Amino acid sequence: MTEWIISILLLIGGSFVLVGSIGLVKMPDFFMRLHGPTKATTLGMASLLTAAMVFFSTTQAGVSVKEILISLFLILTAPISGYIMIKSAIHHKLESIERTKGKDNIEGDF
Amino acid sequence: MTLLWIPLLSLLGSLISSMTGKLTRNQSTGLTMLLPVTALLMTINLAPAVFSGDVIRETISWIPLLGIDIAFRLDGLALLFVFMILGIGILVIFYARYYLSSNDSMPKLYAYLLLFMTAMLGIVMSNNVIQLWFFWELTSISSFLLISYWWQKPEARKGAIMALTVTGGGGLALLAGLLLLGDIVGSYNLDIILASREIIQAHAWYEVTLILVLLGAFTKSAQFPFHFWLPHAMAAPTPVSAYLHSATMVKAGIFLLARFYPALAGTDMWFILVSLTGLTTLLFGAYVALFKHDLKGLLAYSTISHLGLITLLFGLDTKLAAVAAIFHIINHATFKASLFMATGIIDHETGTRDMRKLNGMWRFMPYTATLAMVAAAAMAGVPLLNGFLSKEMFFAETLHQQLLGSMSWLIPVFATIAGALAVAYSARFIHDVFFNGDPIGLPKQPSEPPRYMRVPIEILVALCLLVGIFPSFIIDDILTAASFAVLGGYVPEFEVALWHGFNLPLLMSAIAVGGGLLLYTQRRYLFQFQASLPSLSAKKGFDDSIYAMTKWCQRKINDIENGSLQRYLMLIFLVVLLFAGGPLFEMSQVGGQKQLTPIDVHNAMGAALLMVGAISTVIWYRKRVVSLLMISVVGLMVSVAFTRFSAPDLALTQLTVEVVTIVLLMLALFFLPQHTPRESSSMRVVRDVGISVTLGVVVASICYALITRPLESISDFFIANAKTGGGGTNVVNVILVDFRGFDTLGEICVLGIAALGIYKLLINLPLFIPAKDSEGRPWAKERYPILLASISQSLLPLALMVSFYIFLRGHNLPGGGFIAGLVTAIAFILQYIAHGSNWISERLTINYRKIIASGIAIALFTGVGSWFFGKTFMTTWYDYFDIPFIGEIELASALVFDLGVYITVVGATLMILASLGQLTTNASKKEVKN
Amino acid sequence: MRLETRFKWLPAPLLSLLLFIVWLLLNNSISVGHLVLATILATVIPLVTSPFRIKQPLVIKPGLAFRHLMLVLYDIVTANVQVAILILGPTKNLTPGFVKVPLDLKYSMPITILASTVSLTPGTVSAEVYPGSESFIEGDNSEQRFLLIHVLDLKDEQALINTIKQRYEAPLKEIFAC
Amino acid sequence: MIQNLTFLPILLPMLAGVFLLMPPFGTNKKSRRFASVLLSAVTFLASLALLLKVQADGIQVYAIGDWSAPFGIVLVADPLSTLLVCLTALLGFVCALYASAGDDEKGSFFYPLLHFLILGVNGAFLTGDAFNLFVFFEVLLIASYSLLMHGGDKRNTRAALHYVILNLVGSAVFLIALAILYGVLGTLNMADMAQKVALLQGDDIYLAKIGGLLLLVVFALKGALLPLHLWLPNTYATAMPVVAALFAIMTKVGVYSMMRVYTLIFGEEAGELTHMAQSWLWWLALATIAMGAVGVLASKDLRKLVANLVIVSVGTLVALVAVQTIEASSAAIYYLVHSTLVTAALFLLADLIGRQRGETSDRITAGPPVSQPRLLGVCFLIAGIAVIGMPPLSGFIGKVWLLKATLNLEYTMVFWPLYLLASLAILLGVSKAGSTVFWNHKTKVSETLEQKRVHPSQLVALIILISGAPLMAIFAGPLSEYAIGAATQLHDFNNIKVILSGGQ
Amino acid sequence: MLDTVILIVFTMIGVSLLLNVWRLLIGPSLPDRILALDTMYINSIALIILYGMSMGTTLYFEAALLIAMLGFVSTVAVCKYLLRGDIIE
Amino acid sequence: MELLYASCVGLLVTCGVFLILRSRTFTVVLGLTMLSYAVNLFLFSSGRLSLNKAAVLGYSSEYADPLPQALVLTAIVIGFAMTAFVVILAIRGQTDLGSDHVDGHTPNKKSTQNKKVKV
Ligand code: NA
Ligand code: NA
Repeated sequence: MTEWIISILLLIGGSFVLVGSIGLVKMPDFFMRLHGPTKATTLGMASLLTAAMVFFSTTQAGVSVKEILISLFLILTAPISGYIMIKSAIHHKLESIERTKGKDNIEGDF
Repeated sequence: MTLLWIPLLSLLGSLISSMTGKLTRNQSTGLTMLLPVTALLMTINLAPAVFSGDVIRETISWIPLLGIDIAFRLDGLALLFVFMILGIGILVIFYARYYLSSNDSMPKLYAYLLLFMTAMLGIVMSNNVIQLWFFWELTSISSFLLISYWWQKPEARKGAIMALTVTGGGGLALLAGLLLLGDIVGSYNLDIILASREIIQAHAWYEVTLILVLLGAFTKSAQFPFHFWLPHAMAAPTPVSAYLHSATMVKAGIFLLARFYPALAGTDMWFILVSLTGLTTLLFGAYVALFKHDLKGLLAYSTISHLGLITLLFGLDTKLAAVAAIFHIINHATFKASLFMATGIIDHETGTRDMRKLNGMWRFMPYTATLAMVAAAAMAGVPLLNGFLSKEMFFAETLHQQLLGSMSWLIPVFATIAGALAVAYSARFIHDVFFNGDPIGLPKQPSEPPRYMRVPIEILVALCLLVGIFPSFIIDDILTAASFAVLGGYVPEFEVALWHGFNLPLLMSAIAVGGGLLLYTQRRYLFQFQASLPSLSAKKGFDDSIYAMTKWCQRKINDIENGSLQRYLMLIFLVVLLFAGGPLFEMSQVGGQKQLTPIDVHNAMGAALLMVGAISTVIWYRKRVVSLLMISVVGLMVSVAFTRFSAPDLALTQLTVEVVTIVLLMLALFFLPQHTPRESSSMRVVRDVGISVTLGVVVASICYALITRPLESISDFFIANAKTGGGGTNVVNVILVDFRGFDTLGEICVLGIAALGIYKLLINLPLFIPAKDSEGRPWAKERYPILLASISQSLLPLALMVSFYIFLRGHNLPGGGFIAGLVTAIAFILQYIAHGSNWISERLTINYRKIIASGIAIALFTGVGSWFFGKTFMTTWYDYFDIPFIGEIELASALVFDLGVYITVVGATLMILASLGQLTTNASKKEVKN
Repeated sequence: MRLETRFKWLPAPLLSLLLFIVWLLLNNSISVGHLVLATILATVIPLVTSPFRIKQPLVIKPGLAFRHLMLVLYDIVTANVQVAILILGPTKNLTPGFVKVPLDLKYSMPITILASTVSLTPGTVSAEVYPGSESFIEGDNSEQRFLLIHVLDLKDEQALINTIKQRYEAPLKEIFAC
Repeated sequence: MIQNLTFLPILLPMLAGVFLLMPPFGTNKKSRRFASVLLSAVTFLASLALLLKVQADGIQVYAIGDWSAPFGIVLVADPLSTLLVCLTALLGFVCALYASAGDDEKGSFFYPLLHFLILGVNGAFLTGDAFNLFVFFEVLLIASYSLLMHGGDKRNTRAALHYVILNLVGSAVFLIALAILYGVLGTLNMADMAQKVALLQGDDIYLAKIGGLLLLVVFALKGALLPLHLWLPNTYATAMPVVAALFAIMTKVGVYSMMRVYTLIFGEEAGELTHMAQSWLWWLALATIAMGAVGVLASKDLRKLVANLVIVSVGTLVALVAVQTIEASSAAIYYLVHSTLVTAALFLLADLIGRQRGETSDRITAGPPVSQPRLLGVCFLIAGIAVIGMPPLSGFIGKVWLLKATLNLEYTMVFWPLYLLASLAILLGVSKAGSTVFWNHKTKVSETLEQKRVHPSQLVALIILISGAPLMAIFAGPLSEYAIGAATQLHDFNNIKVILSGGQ
Repeated sequence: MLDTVILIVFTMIGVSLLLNVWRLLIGPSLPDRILALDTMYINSIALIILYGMSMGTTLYFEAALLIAMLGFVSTVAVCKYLLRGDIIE
Repeated sequence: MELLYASCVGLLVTCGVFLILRSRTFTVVLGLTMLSYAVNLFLFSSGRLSLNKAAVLGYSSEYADPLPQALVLTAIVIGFAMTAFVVILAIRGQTDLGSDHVDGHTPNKKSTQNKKVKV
């Protein structure tokens, strides 16, 4: 039973991570590339870590829950690193593809 | 202890006279003369014993293990020289008192003179050849000081250096020779050496030894071609010349020939080398002397010539020749000393020594003139004077040799020619100075010198006459004793007498005198001929060669030390390649016996990533930011590798260090240009690639060779004792804080010192801040993005928590003080990035210097603590305590030590970044707390 | 709303609670020893780090906060599935866009939380907060603030703005009572 | 305390370094100077006490953490290492004293760094563990980096940059060498290594050889042996002279390590690898001597001159190390002490002379006269005679000794002429420099000011160093006994058992 | 079964790492590369966790934890550099 | 796998040495960092490679050689200190000598740094 849970969680996590990285390569401009890693990867990691949690709690003596911490850190930091990266992208005046709406919402460097 | 006192007294004299600066000239002179006179009296007291044929010895142990002792020895030869050194020395001191002008420092001259006297006495009385060399070199040093007495004059400086270089060089040769001699004989003791002639001359090194010793002798006694320093030594005050070039310095060389005559002489090599050198010097000196306009110049070259004569005599293969040599040593000393002094008077009274100006001095100083002329006559070898006698013997001996086989008749011929030349320059000295019309533009109006200035000359001239008229009466004892020493206990029948009847030598003398006078009368033709020759100055030659050599050296040095770091690095890498590559080829096979572990997919992938990272770092090294990102891939992969190969502690350390390094490099990047210009030629790039690839291959093969071999190491001990001895289950950490905690102590010292050094480098360094980035964009306005600021402030407590956790578990599980410290530091770095260093320094008012110091101190004192339990430094202690409700906890001194590590790491890291950050922050010079 | 707690020794109760839990998580244990240690750390660390905290409104309604957290977690999951689909699907018919969301929040911490939530949920990533930190005064009412977000596939701008404001900003305003 | 005597030469400088960073010394100049000089003096006395103890009870082995060799790190105090420790401590004391005249304030942390440098050097001399040697090398290096920049100017920065980068590469090589040796021998204790090397077989021998040769690279770099000497002249000539004087001991660390490694580990008993580095050492040393002599003749200022003299001394020492006989080693030991003291003295002298010659500084050209010609002149004369190797000072004994020790070698006929010519070059170079600096005056007006006169503490420091030359000559008897004793210990393979058995 | 699953996921992570490197290499812009690196950090966490699971040991957990914390810091540092040049001002 | 490991080390050495031989301080620093990676891996491998044998008692039956790990840890720390110092020295060189060339002066003066303003 637990083996199933673990396997499923692992597969979900792995595929999300993969999807994030695919997005990183596939998307046409930087701003779109950013979405993959900041979201998909976060969730992917979360489920991988949950898998690990279940795994170690069952295979080894006592529950192992500290993997939650990693997820916590990722959830705290991922948005901010995304934010700071977009900031620098905007600062570097990276081109977003033409069909991007509301480019004028970007205020110039302030 | 009398022997020892003789040199010692003159040494003391040197000290005393150097302290007579306050006294009057007479007092100073008196005091200075006191001790040498005493020494002379002591010597006279010893003389009878020596005359009766025994040798007085004294030895004090100095460096027994090197066979170097303080050993003195007084035989006939030594006695003769001691008499000359002291006697003439005293006269010179007396003379100098009147010679020196009031603005010349008398104590200085006296001190140097007596120092020199000491050295000479040491040479002649040494019974240990190393000690002999010791004093030999001392004469070089003290003569350097004497010659450079008037150091304001460039010729004095040059003359001194020239003398020092030539005689010093000779001295080195002599040292080599003496060491060889000592090695051949098995002792440096002179007695033994003199006694083992057969061994020496049979030994394979005899020739080398002989040449080296002769080099020493010839340089010192100004033999051709080493003569050139002597004329330039005339820059010294005349009393000094009178001393150095009549009785002492140059005679030291002659003494050496005499001293080692028993041990080294007797072979054809000796005869050929010595006699030919002597002959050449004799003729050369005599010839050049004729053309010197400077009185002292004339005397200098005549000295060279006479030294040649003596040398030649030592080179003639007859016993009597040696006797004659010794006899002439005495004679030359007396008349040459008096001549120098006379010259000194003339110089002193007229202010010049130029014979073209000096004329008709007879009228102004008849008395001095008489003295000078007598002495000159002795130099010329006129009958009734001592010079004549030795000259006779010399001529006689030249007839009794078969050196040049069928050409041996050449030597007497040359001897006669030399005699003639001697007569000629003596005649010039007399006529040109004292007669020959009126003086021309003298600086001073000449007159007789002060009465007592003449006394020394009077004494010496008297000696010339006495010896010349009643030779046997005056000279026999000392001459016999000296010859006895030189000829090794055998003295041939000889009779120094005025009249040997009509014989060949007498005829030769007659020819010499006649020819000499003729030469002098007809000198103008000779001078014209000489003028037509190209003039070559030894001094110029010497200076030029020194200059050329210096320039050559400077060129070479500039070529080699061209200040190019790349070259230096290249050299290192090449040497490494050579040393590491060489033995690699000697190996039968690189791979070992250990069976290999198969490659699995994630290792392959990790390796791939690592390689890609490394290569692209190199590819993009001109785009610095990019290369930085690439190298951090490498760093990440290295730490992944550490996890893969069961080294969690290393992985953690690598990761934390990685981040701090990146931050540092980012800072560096800001102040350094962001692009690397294209500089190195493609040729060079190819070369560098070649070297680095080869080096890589070599290291790789060594690494492969290592890891494919089985290893039994001391590590099992650590695994076995980690828990029981160190009280921890994380063996790596136990090694770091216990088994090899000493390394860790040193390591945190390094870290602390680095921080101090970095602060030192950066403190109020005027930095230029780029206003735009490499693409010329102005920097963003927003300094501290809001979201970043607020998230980092909530991350700080979490990070501290984690670091505390890592610190605490370190002893039993991966972690420990260092990693914990870096995690803490990084947490603060994040604050620095998010809020800037002012904001931090307002809130974090701690002094990093003290933090570092206390960190190291804690670690150190934990170690010292074990002393109080009678254990050695850093002997750790741990125990388990059972606390109610909480349960068993472990307390270990290692943990305190690790705390020290933690504190040092935090302090050092923050100090580094704080001082860097402070550089750019607000111009208002708010200094970072060091 | 409140910026200060009643007790000096407990400047940030929620943080302390978080730390307490984190310690137990790290050590995978709830032994008495660790409970004691956790309590100590949970009180000491906030005190030590308090100088580095800019005063922020405290959580007034923990219950609501928890419910909001659960909601966000749920959204994260759903949003990620959508994004995954968007990524894997053809990119040519994606219409990305930048949207400026006017903010009622006045303090940096709530704004940060909102921005993070936005970044983690529907295909949106927070890009900027206007005006920037240079002219940002905590709790200042005078100036209208905006959150610039990048949307992976922008259909209806106004709808998106409304969702964000109602679904995420409003609860935060309640939780922090600001 | 007495049983911990062996540890004091390491503990005291570390304590000193730490204390001097703490209040009141961290802030108060006067107290810092006083404390620093005092502490360095104490270190010296402790080292002296250790030396006497070793003389009395023989070789001392100190197991740190009570973990005996080969598992733990042990300090080994034998006659040689303690002698060098004393020398280091003395040098430290002298430099502290000299710097207290004002040089210490030309940058921050002078005194702590000085003591940390002493710590590193003493550690390197005393440790019996190869990796620990590396650690102490790094300690002394990092301290030297910082000291090099003390009161630095632009030339100095460049030299420092080169010095640091080269030594970083050197450290990398050191680690690789250690890795190889550990990977083959499975131990880090040098005595244990020596034992294991003898038992090697097959290809392991060559791996060990690589390790040993790479160590040679490291030591050659530290000791400034050709062709890795190129960093030295500029580094020493641009460093502040008091620092350069202190550095006089650092090249000796390299030489000392060569002595240890190539007589202990790869010495008589090393089986296949016996004397493996000997011929390398020998020829490189000869080249170094020649190079140094050329440099001496080429030098344009006093400090460069002295730097090149250092190079010559290194070459001489390494040549003696290569000879691998007790006599040669003892000559090396005597010469090492002599050359260290006299070169240090010359650096200080160059500084004092430079200060008194205004713009001309220590350049070997006509310039203004020094304001204290007699004092400096006499000092220079003494130091000069000593370094040239003329009687009556220590130099000539060293010269006689080393020539004696190199007699009857395969290559004596190469070494003697080379060495004697080098001595002649030094004679010429030094005498020319001296006569030019002291006697050849361009400008009559001496712009040397009153405060440019030698400070008392500088004078004392200088005299302490210079008096070494006559004293080493007068007491050459006992000193030669000591040196030969030390050399015998150095070559005595049985010491390995002593070390491994913890000194019993 | 679990081992095979782990192996599969390993390969997934591996592929995504390679994708990251690809982006890292081709860029084109600096932010792109930074993003790639940041993602790489996170993916390597996954790698380590998986490794821990396959080996059945928790010894490598802290490594993962630190990457999670520190990857963020270095990303922030690089971005701050791009924005302001001076990262500690 | 041993071969793979060794060649990784070799590659790192190659890249490091090449970078060290460049003429600009920053590149040299990169090279030194790379070289120290190589050296650390090399030193680490002197205890041989072992999978899942971390030297933590009770976590496996047999253990990897802990000694090289400890040595590498020390080496990493020292290397970090040294790198930090040389980085700062490079900055100092840039300001003192006006160029980031390792010899303090560019052979050709054309390589101009981007425009500077004094703080
Ligand atoms: Na005339
Ligand atoms: Na540790």
